[in-house]
Amino acid sequence: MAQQPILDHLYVAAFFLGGLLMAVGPFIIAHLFSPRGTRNITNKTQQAIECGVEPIGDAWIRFGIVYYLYALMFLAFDVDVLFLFPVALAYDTTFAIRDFVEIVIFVGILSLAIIYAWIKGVFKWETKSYNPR
Amino acid sequence: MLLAKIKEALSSLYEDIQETQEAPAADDAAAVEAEATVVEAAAEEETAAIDTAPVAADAAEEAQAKETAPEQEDAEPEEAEEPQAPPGPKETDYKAKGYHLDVDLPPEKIPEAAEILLRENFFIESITGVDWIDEQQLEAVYDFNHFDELCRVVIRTRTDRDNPAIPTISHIYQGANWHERETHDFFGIKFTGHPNLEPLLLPEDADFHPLLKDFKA
Amino acid sequence: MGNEVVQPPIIHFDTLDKILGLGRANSLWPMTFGLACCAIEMMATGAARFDLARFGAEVFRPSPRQCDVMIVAGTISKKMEPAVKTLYDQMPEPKWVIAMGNCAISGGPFVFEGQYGIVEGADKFLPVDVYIPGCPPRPEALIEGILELEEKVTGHRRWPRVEAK
Amino acid sequence: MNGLLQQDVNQETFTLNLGPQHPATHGVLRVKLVMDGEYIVEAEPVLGYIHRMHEKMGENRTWVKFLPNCGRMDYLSALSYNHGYVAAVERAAGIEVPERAEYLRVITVELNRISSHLLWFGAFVLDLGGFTPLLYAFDDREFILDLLESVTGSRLTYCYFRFGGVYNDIDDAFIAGTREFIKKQRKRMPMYDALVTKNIILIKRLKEIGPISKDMAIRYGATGPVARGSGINYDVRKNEPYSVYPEFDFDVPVYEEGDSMARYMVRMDEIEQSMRIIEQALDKLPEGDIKPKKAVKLVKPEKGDYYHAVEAARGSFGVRLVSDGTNTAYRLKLRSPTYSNLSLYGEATKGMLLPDALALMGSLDLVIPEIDR
Repeated sequence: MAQQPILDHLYVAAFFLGGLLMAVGPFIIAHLFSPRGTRNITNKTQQAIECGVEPIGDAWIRFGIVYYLYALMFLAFDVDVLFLFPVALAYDTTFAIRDFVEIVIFVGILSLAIIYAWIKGVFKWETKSYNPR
Repeated sequence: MLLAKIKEALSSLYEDIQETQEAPAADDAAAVEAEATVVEAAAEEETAAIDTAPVAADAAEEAQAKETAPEQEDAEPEEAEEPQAPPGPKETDYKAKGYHLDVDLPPEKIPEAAEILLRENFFIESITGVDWIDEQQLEAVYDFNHFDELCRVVIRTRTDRDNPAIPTISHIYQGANWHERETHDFFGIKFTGHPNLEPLLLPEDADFHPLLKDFKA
Repeated sequence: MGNEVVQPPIIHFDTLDKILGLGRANSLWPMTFGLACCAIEMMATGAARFDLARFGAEVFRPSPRQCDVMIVAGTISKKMEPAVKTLYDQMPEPKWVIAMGNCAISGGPFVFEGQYGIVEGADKFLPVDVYIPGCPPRPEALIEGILELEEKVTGHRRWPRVEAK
Repeated sequence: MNGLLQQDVNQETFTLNLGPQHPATHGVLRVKLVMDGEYIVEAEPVLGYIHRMHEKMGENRTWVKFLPNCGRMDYLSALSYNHGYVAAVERAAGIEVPERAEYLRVITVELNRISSHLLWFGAFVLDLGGFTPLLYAFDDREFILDLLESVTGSRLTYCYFRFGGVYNDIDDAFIAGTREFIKKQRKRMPMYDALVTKNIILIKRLKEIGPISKDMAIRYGATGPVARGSGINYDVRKNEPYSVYPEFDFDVPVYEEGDSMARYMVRMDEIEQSMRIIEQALDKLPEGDIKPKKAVKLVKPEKGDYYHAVEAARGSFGVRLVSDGTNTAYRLKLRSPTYSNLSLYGEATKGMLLPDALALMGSLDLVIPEIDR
């Protein structure tokens, strides 16, 4: 029975390798089989795509905090769902009520962030009025 | 009737032109105020229009009274010898021409005419450039029409071909902004006071004016 | 100009090229690049009745990075020419060009002495693979053009050719 | 936070090109957008990417040779442009048009208007994200294209009118096909109404979006469904009657709100009105020839300038021709409706969200070669 831990480790390593292969595989195949380089006339191949014309100005600028908050909220709930998977697996039938209450508290605290943002008006997108400079 | 109201409103622009008709043409006497120079330019331009080859639409040989002349007579007016009647807005026969009022103004009067028309809620239909190469003149034709009652007013103005300049009306009718840029593209008429008179339909660096009669590709 | 030979892939041999060619020919992704009247006929071809999806070419990608075929459908004006060149550059290899309509072939009805505004034909600056005449060409003509391109990619024609009886 | 959203522009703005090759512009229109995050500070349409010199060609082609050009300006409602040009030259040269030819012109123009509105409907809902209505609308449109192809010979760029009449007569198959189309379309419109017009997503995307006031329409010269969506009762067929339109009774849908939803509703109601006109025209179709007795060989209008406006699908299309008595035009000006409708885009989208600006652009129903001419 000494091999049992090694066998388990092998399982984990196999899964990890499979995942890695799935992720990196297409890039390797594409690199091997696709023609290298592309025909171009005014060698603008590397230029950022902006509907066929020269992009004006730079994209790295300071922008409104609102968009950052959107990203934060998504991240919060994304991680939240990540935790719900193991809880759902380990959902014990005898202590069902306890587990349920745990999940509700966990999700409740996180949704407080949403309520806070809602009150602050992050979700309201009205037309702004710009007086001509 | 809207036509009569607008005709009388536009004829008010001609008051100052009429004084110069009676007063001897002010030659180089120092003009007292800017109005006089405007008047002088208008008078010159009027006389130029009359004795040149008769252009049918705005040959003004009758008095300002309602022009009921049948169409042919309108086409080749005989050289009227009697004293020149003050040019004013002329009503044209809509069935034959497609517009109701034909107003021939000097370039400086265009913004005022546009203000009068905007007060009467006329909307701007289009601005057309015409290159009269044999008279060395560029003509700009402004079309105005009314939403509620059909009354198409055509305002013409002429500038000489060398440095054509007409004051802009894009601050009154913002729609004219593009029309003027396009007329500048095709004919080179500089609309003084226009916010950005770059080429609209032609490539950004275009310096040719394709619709001039002497344009070579 | 755009016809310098592109380096072949690291691994390439004959049967592999045939298999890849078959795959590429039957999944040509055109770029949404409608200029004028031919664009409406291109949309009609993509719609339900003439159904370009039967030949695998109904996915019209807006971004040049994800498309294989640039269907030049309409008149190329001198102001639009640099944009067309940029879009052609940004398309990854293997890429093809279909000149759809008389304007893209030779300037079409807008060529007259003293014309100052259009480029007379896409092949003045693009390596064109298939020409589809017509003003605008009927949707069936565009489908025939796609089949012509498939024959050029795979080397043989899978669909029957239309014979005039 | 509330103050943050309404503050003036203090963080950097960036310039975005809604460029010549963009699915939402339905052609090669470029809009230079100065953006403050998701909001538009300033939008400036750049034209000229498909300028095809129609007016220059008007000056070096005879009156008859310019006819094919009319079908290539606005290829969605090309017959209205044929009608505008031909009627202008007829007014200038004083050519009479037989009664039956006028009826044929009205029938084909109204069919063309329905096909143009159907394509606009499909493309507009495609802009807002719905793909299926485009396939339905194109399917209906193919029905009309077959009918018009049997009479005019082409699907899109028609050249059907001649000076003094039309060049081909309609047969019973066309009349039966048209009636059958109208019956089928009348069953189809309630489905569009239920599935798309009453769809909460579409209403949320279009209500109060892109308001165009009556005063803005006057200052920019917007006509057609864009003006009728802002409460302006202006339809060239009613205000400036031409051809045989006075003999039909149809009403002009006008909505007061002036937002994208109003413009959408105006066009959807106009499809029904056009069908009414076609039915009345088919019932009252007179017999007689479709071309003047003495064929119009040489067109030589009198010296002077003439103007004629028609109601195209997008607004009042006007032709101003200055003729110097020869058989080619001295100057031919084509007043394009979408050119004026689009000129208010800069002022209408100030401070708007980008997706709303695209909904507004779709509701203006643009055909770019008609703007650039």
